[in-house]
Formats: sequence, C-alpha cells, structure tokens
Amino acid sequence: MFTKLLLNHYEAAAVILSGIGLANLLLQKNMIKKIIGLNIMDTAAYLFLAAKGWVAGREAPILLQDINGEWITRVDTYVNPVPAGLVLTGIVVSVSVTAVALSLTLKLYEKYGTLNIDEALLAMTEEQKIHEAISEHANEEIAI
Amino acid sequence: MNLDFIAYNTPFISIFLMMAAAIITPIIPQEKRLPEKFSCLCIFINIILSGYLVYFLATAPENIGFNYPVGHFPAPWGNELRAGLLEAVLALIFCVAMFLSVTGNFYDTVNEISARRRQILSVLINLLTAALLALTYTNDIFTAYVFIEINTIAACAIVAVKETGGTIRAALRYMVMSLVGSGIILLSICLLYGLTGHLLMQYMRLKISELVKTGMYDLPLLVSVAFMTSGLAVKSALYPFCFWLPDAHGNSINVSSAILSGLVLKGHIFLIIKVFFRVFGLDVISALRMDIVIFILGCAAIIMGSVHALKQSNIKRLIAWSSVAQVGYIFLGLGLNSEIGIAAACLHIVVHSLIKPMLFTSAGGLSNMAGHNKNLHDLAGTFYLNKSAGTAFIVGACSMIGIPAFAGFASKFALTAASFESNLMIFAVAALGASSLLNALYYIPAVLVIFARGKNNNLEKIKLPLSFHVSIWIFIALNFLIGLAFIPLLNLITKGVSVFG
Amino acid sequence: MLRVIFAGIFLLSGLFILGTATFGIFRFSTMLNRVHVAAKCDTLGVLLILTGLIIVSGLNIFSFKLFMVLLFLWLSNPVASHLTARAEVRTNPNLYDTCDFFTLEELKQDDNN
Amino acid sequence: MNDEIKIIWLKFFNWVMGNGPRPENEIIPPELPPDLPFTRTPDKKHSRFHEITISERLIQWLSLHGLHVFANFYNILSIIVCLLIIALMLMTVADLPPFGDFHNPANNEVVERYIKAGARETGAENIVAGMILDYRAFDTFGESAVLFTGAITVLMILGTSVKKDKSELKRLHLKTHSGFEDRNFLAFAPSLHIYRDDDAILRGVASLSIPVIIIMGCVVIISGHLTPGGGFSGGAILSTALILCANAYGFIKVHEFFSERTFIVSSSSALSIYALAKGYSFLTGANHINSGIPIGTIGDIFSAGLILPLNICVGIVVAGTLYGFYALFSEGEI
Repeated sequence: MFTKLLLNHYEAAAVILSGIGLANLLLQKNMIKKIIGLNIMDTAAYLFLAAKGWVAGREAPILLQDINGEWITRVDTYVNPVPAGLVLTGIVVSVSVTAVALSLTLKLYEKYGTLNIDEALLAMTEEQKIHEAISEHANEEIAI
Repeated sequence: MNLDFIAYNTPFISIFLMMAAAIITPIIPQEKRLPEKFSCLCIFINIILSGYLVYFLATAPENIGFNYPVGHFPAPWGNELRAGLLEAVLALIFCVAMFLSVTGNFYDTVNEISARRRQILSVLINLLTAALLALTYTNDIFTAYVFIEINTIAACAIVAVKETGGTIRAALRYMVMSLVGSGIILLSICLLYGLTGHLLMQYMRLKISELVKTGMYDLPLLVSVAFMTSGLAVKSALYPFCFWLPDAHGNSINVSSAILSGLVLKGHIFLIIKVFFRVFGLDVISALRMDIVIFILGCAAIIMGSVHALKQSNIKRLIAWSSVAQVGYIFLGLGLNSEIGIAAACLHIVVHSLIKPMLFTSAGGLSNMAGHNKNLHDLAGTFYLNKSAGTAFIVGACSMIGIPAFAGFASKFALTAASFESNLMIFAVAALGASSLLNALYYIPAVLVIFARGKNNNLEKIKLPLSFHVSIWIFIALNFLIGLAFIPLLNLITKGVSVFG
Repeated sequence: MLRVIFAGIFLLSGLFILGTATFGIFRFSTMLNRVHVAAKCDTLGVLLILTGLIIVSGLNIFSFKLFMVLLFLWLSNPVASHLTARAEVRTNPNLYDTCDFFTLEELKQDDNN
Repeated sequence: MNDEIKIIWLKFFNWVMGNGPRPENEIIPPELPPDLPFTRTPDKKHSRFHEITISERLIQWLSLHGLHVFANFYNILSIIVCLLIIALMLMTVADLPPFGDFHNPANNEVVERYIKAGARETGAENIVAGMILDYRAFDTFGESAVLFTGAITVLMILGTSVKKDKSELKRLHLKTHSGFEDRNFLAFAPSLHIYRDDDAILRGVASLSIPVIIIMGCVVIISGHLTPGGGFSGGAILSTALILCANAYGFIKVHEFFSERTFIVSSSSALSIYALAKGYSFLTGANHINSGIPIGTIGDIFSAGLILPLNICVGIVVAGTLYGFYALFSEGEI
C-alpha cells in the first residue's frame, strides 16, 4: 500500500489537505477560519482533479505547431483537458460561494460584534429575553 | 419514438427560460411589482410546458423517454439532458408548487421586506426554479454539481432575505453545512471521474458495472458512493445532519420556508435517486450495502423528527421538524432498494412538495391574523378569522397523519405496500406506524388550538388578498385530487421508474 | 558551463535570502519588523532568482518576460509593504507599547536643533 | 450527612474545649421569605440538613464544567473523525489507478476526440477553451449563473440592508478592541475615504500600472481561445485594475463611471447576450440544424465561432462582479 501511495503522491497530498480542511471546519470557532477551511477542502479537490488529468511526458493542451507550421493533433502529445475545464468551473463556483459566506459573516459581525456563531446564539437569546420582558411589561400596562 | 418539436425541446427550454428570466429580472423596473409578476408568468409557462410533456409522454405508445443533447455534440462529448415520464411528472409538480407558494405568499413579502429586496428575491426564485429543473432533467453529473451550487447559494439567500439576526445566523449555518456537503460531493465526483473517465450517467454506469464484474476498485467505489450519498444527505437534511433545518426554515419569511421545505430538499433527494439508479444501478448499491444504511437513517429520521417536533411551541419550527420526518419517509422508500419502493418514494416527493408549502402558507395566513405571532398558543381562535387558511392547515395536518382520502395517505399506503415485498417489512411498518402516531400527537393539538375560542377574542380580522385564497384552495383541491385518485399517478410514476435506469 | 555556475550562484544566493526572510517573518515579534523583513528580502531575493533564471535561459522572449515580471514585482512589492505597514500603524491600538513614534513636527524640531 | 456529622463533631469539640454550646462555624440556614403560607413546608434544598444527592451533584458539576467538557469531547471526536476520514481516503487513493499513466480510465475516447477533432470542430487553438465553451458549454453557462447568483446575493445581503450609522460600527469595534487611544481615532474606520486619497506612493504606482493591467486583461480575454486564459482570468485581471483605482483615488472616483446601476445593467446585458447566443447554439444543435456560425481558421483572433464573444461577455461579468464584491465588502455599496 505504501508504494502505491508514493506512486499516487499527488492524490495522497490532496486527500490529506482535504482532511486538514475538514478538521479546520470542525474545530475552529471563528467563522472566517471556518471558511478558510472550506476553501482548503475545495482546493484539495482541485489538486486531486488536476492530478487525475496529468499524463507523464505530455504537454499542456494548447495546440503546438510542428516545423512545417502544421497543427499537431496526435493524442499522445497532450494531457487530458477535461480536468482542467472542471477545475476552472470549480474555482469560479468556490469564489462566489466564499463571497456569499463571507458577506453573511460580515452581517453577523455587524449584528452581534462577534465572529463566533455560538456566541452569536447567546447574544441572540439574551436579546430575545430582553425583548420578551419588554413586551410582557407592555402587556401588563395594557391590562392595568 | 416520434417526438414533436415542443415536447422534445421542453427540458431545455424550461431550464433556459428560468435562467434567462433570472438574468433579465434585475433590470426590470420595480413599479407595480413587475419583477414578481414576470417570474410568476415564467413559472406558469413552465407549468404549461411540463404539463404538455407529461401528457405527451403518458400517451406516447412507447414511453421510454429521450436524451436531449445540449449543443452540437452527441452524448459522450457534450452535455446531455434526459426526460422521461418520472422527470416530467416531478418537474410539473415542482413548477406547480413553486407557482402556488409564490402567489400564495405574495401579500406577505410586501409586509416583510423592501421593494429592492423583493426584486432580488424574484431573481433568486427564478434561479432556484432553474436549478431544480436542471437537477431534475440533467444527465451529466458535473452539470448537477454546478446546479447544486446555484441551488445552495440561492437557498441561503432566500433564508437571509429578511434581515434579522436569527435569519442571518441560520443562513450562515445552512451555508456552512451545505458547503461541507458540496465539498464531499466534489471529491466523490473526482473519484468517479478518475475511475470511469466519464461524466455522463449512462456511460459511467456501463463502466462501473464492468469494474464491479472484475472486482477492481471496490473500496474507491464504496467511498465514492458513500461520499455522494452523505453529501447529498447533508443538503437534503437526513436525520443526523438535519440540525440546520429548523433554524433556516423556521426563521425566514413564509415564501422562503415554503420553497425550501417543499422544493429545495426534493431536488437533492431526486439527485440521490438519480445517482443510485442511473450511475450505480440498484444491484451495485445493494452489493455495496448502501441501501441498508439509508434505510436505517430513514427510520431514525422518521422517529426523531417527530420527537423533536413534539417539543416545539413555534408553529413554523413544528412544521420544519415535521419536514425532517417526511424526508425520512422518502429515504425509507429509497432504502427498500426496489423499483416499487423508489416509486413510492417518488410519490411521497410529489405529495410532500404539495403539502409542505400549503402548511407553511396557511400557517403564515393564520399567524398574520394573530399579529405576526408564531407561537402556537397565540394562534388560538384564528380559524374563525381566516377560514381558508384554517381549512388548509387542517387538511395538511390530516394529510401528514395519513388519514384516508387525504394525499398523505396515498404515499404512506404506497410505502407500506412496497415494504411488503422487502425483507425489512417489519421495521418499515413499525416505523411508519409509530410515526403516524407521533404525527397525530403533535398535529392534533395544533389543530385544536386554532379552533379554541376564548383567549384571543380581541383579534381583528385582516382581509387577505384574493391570490392567497385562490392558491390555498388550489392546494386543497390538489391534495384531495391526489388523495382520492392516487392510483393513476402511482401508475404513471411506476412506469416512469421502470424506464428510468 | 560558466553560465550554469553563474546562474547557480545567483539562484542559491536568492534562495538563501528568501529562506532568511521566511525565518525572519517567524522570528520577529511585531508586525512592522515582519513587514520590513518581508519587503527587503523579497525584493532582493526575487531579483537574484530572476537574474539567475535569465542567465540560464539566455536572451530570448522568455527572458524578456522574466524581466517584465521582475519589473512588475519591483513596482508592486514595495507599495504593498508600504500599505501593509500603513494599515498597521493606523489600526493597531497598542502600537505605542512596542515602538517609538515621531510625528513629522517632532522630526522637524529635531532637525532644527 | 456530612454537615450533620460535622455539626455533631463541632458541638462535641466545643464542649470538650469549653467554648460554649454553639459552634461558630455552624451553617446558618438561609432566611425563609416571610410571606410564605403556613401550610407550605420550606423547600428541602434550603434545609441545613439537606444532603446533596448524586444527581444534584452531577447537575451542579455539569453547569460549572459541562460546556468545557462538551467542547473537549467535541474536539477529540472531530479530530478522530478527521483522522479516520483521512485514513479511509488514503486507502482509497492507494487503490486508485496510478498517477500519470496513460492507460488510466480517464484517458479514453472522449479525451481522444477532444484532442484530435477539437480544433477542427470548435476552431479553438486552446483545447480547454474549446471544451468548456463548446463541447460542455452548458456547464459553463451554469458556472456564469453561479457567479451571477453570488453577485446578486452579496448585493442583497450587504448592499440593500438598512444602513447602520458609523458610530454603531465604531462601538462594536471599540468593544472588541478595548484600550484604544484617541490619537489615531479616525484611523480605525477603514471605510472613511479621507486616508485613501492622500497616498502619493500608491497613486504614482497606480497611474503607472493601471493602463498596463487593463491592456493585459483585454489581451487575456481576447486571446482566450488561443492561449491560456479566457473570460474568467481576464475579467479577474480587469477587476484588479478597478480595485486599484478605487484604492488609490477613492471609491467616489470609480463611482463616477461604475455605479451600482452600471454594474447591474452591464452584467445583466452581458449575460443576456451570452444566454441568447448559447441558447441559439444549443437549440440548433439539439434539433440537428446547422447553426451557420463560421469557425474561421485556427490560430486567428477572429476564429472559433462563438468562443470570442462569449469570452468577452464573461470577462465583463467577472470584472464587474469581483469589483462589486470588493466594494460591497469594504464600503457596503458599489
């Protein structure tokens, strides 16, 4: 197994990276660090895909010309172009997802002054209690 | 198979129409609520198109469905959509439920959010519809990933559309959970691409069945199917991963709750069905023992969702927890791992995506009478103030409990019938029975509360617009239609499932 | 051969300087010290490494591109460090605990004296 | 039980030592509220002879340490889960087809067709551009829609909210950064324009580099079908020019030519053109009609059919969106 892992070292690195991202996501309390963890996970997936696309001894998939100016379209010249396309798509997806998550985090910070989602919950329940107390008070006044 | 132009192009046109509508909506002027009307119009056109497709496929002599190449290049090279009877029925139901929940909560959004946000909300609703239709029709797993992401972002956005601390926190939690799910799905897609070299479902399946025959790559296949399932299960709120759901669905405005509970979850669940059926094949799934895991989780979801719902005092959170239980039913049907079980699960998808928006809409109507108060005991006596919402709530509750002649009975009946053919019959029937009892335990008090006269006699009747009443009554009519005549629908779905693979 | 040796010397010294910079970034405690280290050593290290690469490749379009990269980095790197330091000075409330601070007027007074 | 023994022991001790009958350390019971009715017996918990049961001890202990214990437990559990997942994935990876081998299942007839016939069928010298904008264009259309969704969501969350005044923000900031001095009071409001405008170094460099960046971005977009690059990367480069401009000359300067209205109109219209062009191509392709779009000769700027206009549309959208993200995050408005 170890020799096979050495052979697939790019994929192994990607897998370990994604595990690190997941651990970050589970252990960090700060939302921004959590989002960084998510990005590490995504990036690991792209590394995995890029490693899947590489073929030993071949060129990047942009057409080359031979000496006579003819386009070379032999299969054994270029690496697999599909993962490159998928990674491109994935990067754009991850950019927009990160932006949305960060904007929500910013709003949370503006509301509660904290980046920790549990502290925000505490602040929220306190706020609710105060609100309820005020409304109860108002009800009593009406009853009187 | 002979196809006419409209039926053949319906899958693409319906997705494309919603995407184009979403792109154009930001530059439509905001006066007279034009953006919302425009998006309603587009969804209505989609209803007509999908209805025509269902009619066409149901009456065609050999209804095996068709593949639709998107672009100039045929299957293994380009993207592809697939439309069969099952996809067409689900697309029709999704469009109908979307249309009714948007029109039914038309009045509510005006009170809750600003005009600028309403415009963006209609963009997001268009995008959600497009993503749902794409998830329903797609035949390419990477396209599915892209549209899952659209679905996720738009769903989080419509949670956060009303700006309070609670909604933002709920949206953030939902976002993080969904993003974990997407990351896992992406890893699984990478693994599958590495093993098969294809992204289109039928080619993947050919390759995977070859791999299973040779016995190579057993562990990678197991890991990829487990990752795919758990990623989609996080997004569709299967029991242990469902704790984001009540916050997200309970805090947001009515239209968001209705759409999220009724439709967004279903898109992801249908994708799981698609992956099981079209990418792996049911025999591979049962060889990898995924079905039993899903069955157990489904049973747990049914029981635990109901138990959590018992503790709630907020009516929207109660309905949200009941969604968790209902998702459990669908996974139970899926875990039976037979065509008839999956047909029953699909029937439950149909039933639930009609009932849940109805319940949320009616709950919104009732709480509107009690001064936007969503606490259960504050709703006392609201039935007399808003009779159509009250009726809809009772119908929905009866349906959830599974009383005959209501729609919920149809799917429970089908699930029970399907479980008789499986060796897991005892567990399935026990879970179904227990959950019916629990459903009754938390829905009947809620129904009794809205009848209770007394405490809230000083409430004033608020007149709700016609659109609310019309859509509520259409919901009720559809509910009875399915409940009384579910055999043809079940036949249609069974036919669809038999040609799905 | 001579070219390879020259290039090797340049590359190695560039790597040494970058390594020192990395060490310094971790070693120094305050933000301004770190910015100082990063800015100076990045500029010099990049210069040495790119010069080494230009020597390896000889005079062609590729070395011209490398030269452009060098130009761009020299333009942007100091500005980036400047802005980072500036942001630090403006936003850190505890800055006065760790370093001496002169305003422009005080400096002028010093010159006059 | 403990208290009882202690009290008896103290009494005995005091009696032996001759200190009088009442021990000093006797636990005095808390005074009962005077208005309690006669019938109600005092709560057992407040009695001085009350023995703390194990369950009460557990509850007390949990209320003191429970959160901490739960956090520790959660951390350990999540580390174990992560390690297990990594181990499982490493085993999976060891089973996968070897890295870089051309016999891998991924290198199949699909890739063969993309490489062999890609240039002939799409006209693009860059095989990846031909693949994502012609063979698998539906994915890329979805991807642009994801970007659009993200942009519109961020615009909704940050751009259309009820504005809090800056003093509120300052209060929050002060709460988190206590010990702040008055001397650089204005400085920590990073969203004030005052300090952005006076930086001569940044302005000088910006005036030098912005034209170069814009030219570079346009080249990357326009030659997307010939060289690595394309709409997304070129748009990102263009957006850096906008961001640099906003930083050096202030957001108000950028706002003169790029307002929220411009942003929405430009991205909506660019995406509509994209959608129309691609929709035409998809429909004709699915119905087996010749679309009539010329492919041109490989290697020219004006070649590869729809790829060049699509790249330009995507470039406009990406440039606007990324600048929009930056402006919304730092200013709360475009």
